[in-house]
Amino acid sequence: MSAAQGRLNDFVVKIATANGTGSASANGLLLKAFFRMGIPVVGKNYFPSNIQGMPTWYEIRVTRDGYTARSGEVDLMIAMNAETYAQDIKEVAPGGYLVYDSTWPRQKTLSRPDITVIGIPLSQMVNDAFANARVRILMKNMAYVGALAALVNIDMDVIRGLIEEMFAGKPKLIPANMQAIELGYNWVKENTASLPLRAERMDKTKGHIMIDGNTAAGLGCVYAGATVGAWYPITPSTSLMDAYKSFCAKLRTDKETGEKRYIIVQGEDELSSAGITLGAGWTGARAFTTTSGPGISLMSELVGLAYYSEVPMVLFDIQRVGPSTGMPTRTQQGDLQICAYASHGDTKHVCLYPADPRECFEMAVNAFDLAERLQTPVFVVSDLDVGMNDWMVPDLTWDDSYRPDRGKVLSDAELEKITKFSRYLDVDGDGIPYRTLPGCHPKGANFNRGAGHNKWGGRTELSDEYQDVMDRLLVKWRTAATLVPKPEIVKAASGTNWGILTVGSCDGACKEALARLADKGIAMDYLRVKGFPFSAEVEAFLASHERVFVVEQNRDAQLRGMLLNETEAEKARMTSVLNYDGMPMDHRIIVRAIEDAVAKEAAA
Amino acid sequence: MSAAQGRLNDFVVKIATANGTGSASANGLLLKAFFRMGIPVVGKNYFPSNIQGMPTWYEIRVTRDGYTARSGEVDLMIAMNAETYAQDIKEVAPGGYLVYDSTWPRQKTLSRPDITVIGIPLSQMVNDAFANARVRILMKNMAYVGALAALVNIDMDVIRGLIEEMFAGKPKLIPANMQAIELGYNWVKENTASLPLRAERMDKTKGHIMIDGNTAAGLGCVYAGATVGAWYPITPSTSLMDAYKSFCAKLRTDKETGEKRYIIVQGEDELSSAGITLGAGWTGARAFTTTSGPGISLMSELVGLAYYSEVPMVLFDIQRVGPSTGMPTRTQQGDLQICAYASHGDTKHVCLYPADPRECFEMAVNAFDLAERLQTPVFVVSDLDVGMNDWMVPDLTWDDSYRPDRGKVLSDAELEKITKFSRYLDVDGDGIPYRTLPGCHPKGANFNRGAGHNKWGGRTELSDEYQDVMDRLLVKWRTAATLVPKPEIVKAASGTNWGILTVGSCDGACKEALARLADKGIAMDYLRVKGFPFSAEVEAFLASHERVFVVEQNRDAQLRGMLLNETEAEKARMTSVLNYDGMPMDHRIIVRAIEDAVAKEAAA
Amino acid sequence: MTYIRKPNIAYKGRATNALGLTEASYEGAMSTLCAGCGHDSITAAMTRAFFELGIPPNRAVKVSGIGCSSKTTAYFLAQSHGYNTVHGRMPSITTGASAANSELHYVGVSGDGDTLSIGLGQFAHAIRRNLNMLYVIENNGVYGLTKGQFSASASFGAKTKKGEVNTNPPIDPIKTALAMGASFIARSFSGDKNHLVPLIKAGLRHRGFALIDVISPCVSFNDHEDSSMSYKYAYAHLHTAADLIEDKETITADYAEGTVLPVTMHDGSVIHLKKTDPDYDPTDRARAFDYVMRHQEKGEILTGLLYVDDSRDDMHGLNKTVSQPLTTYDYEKLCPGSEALASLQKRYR
Amino acid sequence: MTYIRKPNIAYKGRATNALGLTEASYEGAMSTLCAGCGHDSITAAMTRAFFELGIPPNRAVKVSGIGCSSKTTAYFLAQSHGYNTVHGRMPSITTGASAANSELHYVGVSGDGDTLSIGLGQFAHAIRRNLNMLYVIENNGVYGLTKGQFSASASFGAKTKKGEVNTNPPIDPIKTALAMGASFIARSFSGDKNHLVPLIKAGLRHRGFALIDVISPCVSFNDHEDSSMSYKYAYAHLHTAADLIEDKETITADYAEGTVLPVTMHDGSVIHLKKTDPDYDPTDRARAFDYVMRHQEKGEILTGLLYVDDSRDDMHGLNKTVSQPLTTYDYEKLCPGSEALASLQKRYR
Ligand SMILES: Cc1ncc(C[n+]2csc(CCOP(=O)(O)OP(=O)(O)O)c2C)c(N)n1
Ligand SMILES: Cc1ncc(C[n+]2csc(CCOP(=O)(O)OP(=O)(O)O)c2C)c(N)n1
Ligand code: SF4
Ligand code: SF4
Ligand SMILES: [Mg+2]
Ligand SMILES: [Mg+2]
Repeated sequence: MSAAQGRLNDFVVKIATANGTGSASANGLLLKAFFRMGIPVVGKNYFPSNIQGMPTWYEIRVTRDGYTARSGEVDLMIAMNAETYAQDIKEVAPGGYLVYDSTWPRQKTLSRPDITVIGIPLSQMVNDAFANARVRILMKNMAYVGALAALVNIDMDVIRGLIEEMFAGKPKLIPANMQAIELGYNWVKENTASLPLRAERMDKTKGHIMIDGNTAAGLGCVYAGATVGAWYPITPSTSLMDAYKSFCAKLRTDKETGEKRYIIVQGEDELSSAGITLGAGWTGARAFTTTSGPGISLMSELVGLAYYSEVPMVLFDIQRVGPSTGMPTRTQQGDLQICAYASHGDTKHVCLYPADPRECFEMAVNAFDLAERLQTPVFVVSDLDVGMNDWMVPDLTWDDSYRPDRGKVLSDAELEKITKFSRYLDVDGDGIPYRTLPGCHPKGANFNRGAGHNKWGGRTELSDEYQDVMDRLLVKWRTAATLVPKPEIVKAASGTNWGILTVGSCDGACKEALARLADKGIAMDYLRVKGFPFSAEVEAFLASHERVFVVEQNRDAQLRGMLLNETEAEKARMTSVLNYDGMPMDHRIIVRAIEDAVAKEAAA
Repeated sequence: MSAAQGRLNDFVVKIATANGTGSASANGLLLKAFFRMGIPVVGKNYFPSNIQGMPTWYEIRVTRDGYTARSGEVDLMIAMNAETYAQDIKEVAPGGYLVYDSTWPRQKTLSRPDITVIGIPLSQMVNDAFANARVRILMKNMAYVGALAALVNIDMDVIRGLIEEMFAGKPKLIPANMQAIELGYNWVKENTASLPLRAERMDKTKGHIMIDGNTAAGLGCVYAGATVGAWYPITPSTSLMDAYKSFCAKLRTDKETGEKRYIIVQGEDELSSAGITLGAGWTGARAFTTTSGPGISLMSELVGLAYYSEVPMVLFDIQRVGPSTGMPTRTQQGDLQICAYASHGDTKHVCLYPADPRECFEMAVNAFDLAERLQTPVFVVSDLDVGMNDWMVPDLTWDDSYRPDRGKVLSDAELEKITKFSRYLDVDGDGIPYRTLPGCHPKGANFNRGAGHNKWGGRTELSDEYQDVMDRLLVKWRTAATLVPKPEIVKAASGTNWGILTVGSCDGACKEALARLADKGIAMDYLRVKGFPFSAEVEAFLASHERVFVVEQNRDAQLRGMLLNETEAEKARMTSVLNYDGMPMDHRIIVRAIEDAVAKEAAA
Repeated sequence: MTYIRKPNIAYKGRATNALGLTEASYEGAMSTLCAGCGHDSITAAMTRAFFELGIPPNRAVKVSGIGCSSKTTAYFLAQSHGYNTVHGRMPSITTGASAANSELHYVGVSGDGDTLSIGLGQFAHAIRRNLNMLYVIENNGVYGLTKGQFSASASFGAKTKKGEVNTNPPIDPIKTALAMGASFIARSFSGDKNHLVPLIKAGLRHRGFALIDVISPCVSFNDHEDSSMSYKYAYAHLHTAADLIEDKETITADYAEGTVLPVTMHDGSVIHLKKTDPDYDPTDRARAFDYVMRHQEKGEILTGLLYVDDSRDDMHGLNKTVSQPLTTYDYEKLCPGSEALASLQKRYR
Repeated sequence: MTYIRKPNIAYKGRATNALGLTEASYEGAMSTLCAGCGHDSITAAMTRAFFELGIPPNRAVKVSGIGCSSKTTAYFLAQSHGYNTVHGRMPSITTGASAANSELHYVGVSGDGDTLSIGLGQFAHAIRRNLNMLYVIENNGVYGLTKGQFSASASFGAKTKKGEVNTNPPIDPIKTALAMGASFIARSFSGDKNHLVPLIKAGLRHRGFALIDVISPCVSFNDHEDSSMSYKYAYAHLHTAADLIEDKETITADYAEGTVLPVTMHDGSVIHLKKTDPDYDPTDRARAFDYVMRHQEKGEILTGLLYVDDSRDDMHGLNKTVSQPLTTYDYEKLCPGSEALASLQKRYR
């Protein structure tokens, strides 16, 4: 679609700057400005694995239709970084616009006839107005905010309001920042017309918030009643524990005594943070750890211990691009299989797959209930896109009648009654045994081990006793399939036996693809997996669709592999749509794949 | 089959003793005695994860037909351990025999009408003959050797010969040991008839040896020219590095100076031993590590680094029963998938699957060639059964014209010629780039990293550059499929479209099952996977058989899962036959499964 | 604590402790270790110490890694929870347990391999957090369970039974703990129960990380001639720096001036150290390090309470955690509720 | 070594070393670290040290873990092989590299997080093996690359920019190395190139494990007021215990008796230590430990070559490996051949 036509509240602005120049707050301000004008927005941050100086980009999609994925196109590029100018100008969609700092001449060789290039002397104006070097850098950011406001017609009152909130603490700074904004704003008003890309107040953001998934998940851990957080810093998971910490500082700290109703332990590595989480879970606390791919690899042995000795623990894997160190600041869904099967021997793990920050909040709570109910590790498999980008989601809500499901934990009173406690007996036929907590009535004393054990909890090297426990774990696995959240299913308006099946952060792009395909008369049903093991609905969807496009963000079709392993669905029905270049999924990839398939069918 | 009839050179003797009583050498002596009489034998050691005092068993299958698996039945039990008497008597096949030490009364309650029980006053005779306590314990073992010799008619000259070799170092001990043997031998001759289970010289062991897989693999590493061994002790892999060490002590140590042409580093843990192996491989040595399940979990992160930065390393995984610590002295094939996919992100690893000690020797050599040719980690996925039990295999042979395949390593001369070296370019179209070694010509200087990199070897965070390398790794993966050893395929005498597909140590049981099924008129083709990725022959076999029974030793059908992931074969064709109780596979399990299937077909 | 199970058959006499329990109430399952293994003596000392301190068995928690030593947690305190975890990770798992429930008595049992090789990092960081636990290393210089390879505590030049020579210098748990800043550092010998039991009791009473490195010979793989971890060698080379005096009565003038050092525990109680060497000061870290080295150079095994500082905060004190165990906290006191959620979302608009 | 690439444009003057190379031949890629980061100064010192020693660039090997510090191996010695591995595993990977090729010069670059947290066990065991390498810790008290969390070297009570307080005592690389038995232990400051370069050179010449802990301020996260790892704090609290004297000429009477200590290296050459404190003895481990502690108690950062023993065997010496690098050994000398195979199988019949 050409960039110029009918782009009211429907366009993408991308801002290219250098890391550590303070552009983040300027970009956040722009995002919020659209949001407060009532226009749905999507904010994506493409930052380097570096602290200062490397190129970084922020992309704002203004989307009246409320899409939640990136569009994949850039209509207006604010090219503040000379280093990436060549790459940035290439990226602008035909008919689009590029703004650059005309204080310095740009490389003529890089001009493009099919876009409009607007040079604004930002540095010059700012340098004339401000003396201090650091201040000049920051004010240049504010200047492009002003310029953009004028170009796409952002409400200046909204901007002023945001500036006032931003500097509520240091009101002295407000005039300077507004001055910088006006420099940019006025220059545009005086020297150029505003663009066909226009923002106009609407009413689509009420009852919504702009939040990232890690913040929401951290908040979820607080509401779930988690008291022990163990972690080792790693991008992109760090902000999750940071959020838990700051929420707890506010909400879980005694005002008078300063005593904490939580404890966060920064482990010396991931083996340690996994061990701490496991030990706390064994002792009866709701405990969690936050990490990313490399951490999962290191935690594998302890995850296997938790699986086999049946101890609850919650692990958040905020996926980034692998293998190995890979690209720590890019997104991918490359850990689907390691989370599902981590550790040597026969092991399978419960996983939850949030698609946006609201689900991060809800699934964080759910994860603790499932871990304690099932006495097993539960992974919340998120990713950098969901975890660190800015999403517009409905307000988070809370049911005050919620109480944690602590699962089958025997109380001292119950222990008094029974004659003998056996740790691994399947009393209820659901494959879930009863457990006791350290410190309980001595009758409940239990010796836990990762070595071979029988259903009474004793050590064994006898084949049948060992197998008995392994088989019961499969019964528990089937129970888990009935407890994990059911998939999201969207039926096409008209009946179809083709479908799209996906997971996590592909959701937005898939839904946009469904709409585009519908426009083209291609009807598709939709299923988004929310949990592993797969619930019956997933099996049914696969059975009832002759052709299913499995959309995921990794090279090796890991979700498809899991479906092959765990369902009855035959291979021939499943076609992979893969994107694994580190950029969040966009609908065009999916649409293209499905159109090709349709074309092939026609040809055949 | 009943135990008593026509059991000439075809029966199973099982000896039950306590750990640490020195029975191992007595049992080994018995095994060798049959072997030297020219009769094929199978020796299986069922030992506890304990150093002294716990029950342990040794099983000798005398098999004129030269089967290599356990039969699953016991014809003659030597029940020397009162603690396990109840369990041992149960295990004897109807019509079988049990020998016990009648010095002490046995529990009458445990008698069985359907077997013959023979009490021999072993302790009494030995105590009368020998004074020293420790000596008495050892001599009691020799006494049952003598008794068994008389019962099944083992050639006493062979036994004497073995005793003389055993004590060649301390000839003084020979008379005492022979005396003890004769005590048992004579008592039987005087007090009871020899059994229908009879041994008789034949000529089926010439050109064969009795050896365990770990010893053979250690020897293979010596012959492959491996110079760096890094490890951390873990059952059942320890004896592999022990073997490498003792062979090197003999064959790689300068007689005069005592200088070593190898170095073995006992790491502080598996993360360290993996790192040492990786570092040595990167620097140009043939390096390997030996471990078992828990070690693989811990090595995962470094395996991912080796995969992505493309460094050769060889890992021996001697599988034991998982998950977690599991049963360290029992066998299983539970690490098939972790070896194939270890580490976070999109990773796949080359695996070799030895089925017997001879293949351990050959595949050890092959593993280094593949690792260097493909510049990637190669797993030799063995197990406790192959690695630690005593197998009869054809002599190991060596082609002196063999030279290691060091793969695409650029020499200083070659570097002189080129203008610029790029580490990750696919020059040859096989997906395998060229590498250089530290210390080389400066033109070959290379900066290796686990972080995102482009085909020139530079660091990148650009989507297309990253994906380019990931896609090339898939090209390399396809090349690997053409280089790994082709599967063993055995066609049924009569044509059939049913087949058995298996891996590693299931081989013997499968082949015995094929014979038994043929006896019953059920013809089956056979394929044993020897390497991963699967070669074209595997694909073809699956395509050409309408029903394939996938036989493996784990709960979750891991091999089947890999076939689903990596081949075109549809699920419906593959039926799992699983055994995961820690005992080596035996043919009965397979025969039963297939007979049931046949019955069902008939019924349907 | 009426519900503590009384032993059916009462042996070892009827002696009972403050809780009216006999020592049998503190015993565990039958040991499966080799006859004569030093570890079994430590197990007996554990039983005795918990019995004498009168700790309710169900208020104690046993955690261990993997190894013959780590197996021993099954052989004492049958009425306590125990967790035989994975190799080298006992410290982190105990850290989590203690984080969750600060009220229980945590005893970690490990081996020289489990602690000084694979577990060294976790050991050091548990010390750094001053985790409130008793950490016992059953130190035999070898990997017993894997059949006798050298561990990191094997002395330089040590020989295996087969005559293999150890070419690496040892890592000494005591010097390591001193360098890492441990607050209670002791060494003992499994063959000397009278010496070991008081140390275990003091370690259990110490607030923070209490390390006891116990030389515990492996009769199957490291008790031969020219082993520096054999019973024979230990008996010949033990040198006690400071003994704990159990009953205060015996603290009389018959101790030379300055040889008895009173150490005040956080609970106000006092333990008394009888020093063999007057100018040795177990409260001076640097001098302790020096003292330990001097004796090592002489091939001596220095035993006793070698360093102690009971004044420091433990992990929870440093974190300012509420005193009530987090595991027993009502959910109502942990969940901020719907109103808080509504108001805190304002900043996301 | 004619084939070492000469820099096209020769700057910093034409000064050349023994190999006829200018310093530019020892430089690396452009740094991507923050302007003012201490690590960049260490990078410069590395370049200078290798240049002055005249080590052929392609005979050097750089290995690092993960962190801002670990990135720096890309910023010097562009003509050497380098491996930026994974977090905390540099020591084991360097161990393997050195095992394979004993002839190259190995320099490992790590951070305080990379070494003292996740990598502590590997660090300690590389020391134990006396691995022949130079190990540099670029120590800033924080995790720079993950945006400023406290590392294990952060001092007790230290504050982050945001005002968060560190509640854990630090792990001191120097005391740790002393306890683990390291054979060359030094500390320096990234801000003092003249002090650092000679230490790097001495460390490279040392046979065995040479540790240099370099205080290297993180300007983005730990250079604020009340940071004990800031440039300001370092300049104010540096205390040099022993300096290396570069040219022997200057060793004259103008040094007070006993203040100059000659240390003989394994290659027979001698380095001279100028001691600020006469009765400080960098060859006595226990006294070094004491000395370091005393100064720490005063809040001083003790710099210089704090302990050295160049007499010990390195990993290969202890293993009795052939002197020729294993990587260059002919396969014919490694494979016993078919006859040996036939004969050794006799015992399996
Ligand atoms: C991850 C892992 N690696 C290796 C092993 C094998 N293993 C079991 S016990 C042990 C060493 C035990 O030595 P130590 O801690 O000294 O205990 P000891 O048996 O000497 O009392 C090892 C290496 C394991 N169980 N897990
Ligand atoms: C296994 C693993 N865990 C965590 C991380 C994230 N991470 C990257 S650098 C770093 C710490 C670096 O700190 P330091 O070693 O002190 O280096 P600095 O950046 O301060 O120079 C961490 C935790 C990682 N890359 N890998
Ligand atoms: S092997 Fe050694 S440590 Fe293990 S039980 Fe036997 S004596 Fe004890
Ligand atoms: S963050 Fe700190 S350590 Fe990292 S580059 Fe910047 S200043 Fe250096
Ligand atoms: Mg030990
Ligand atoms: Mg740091």
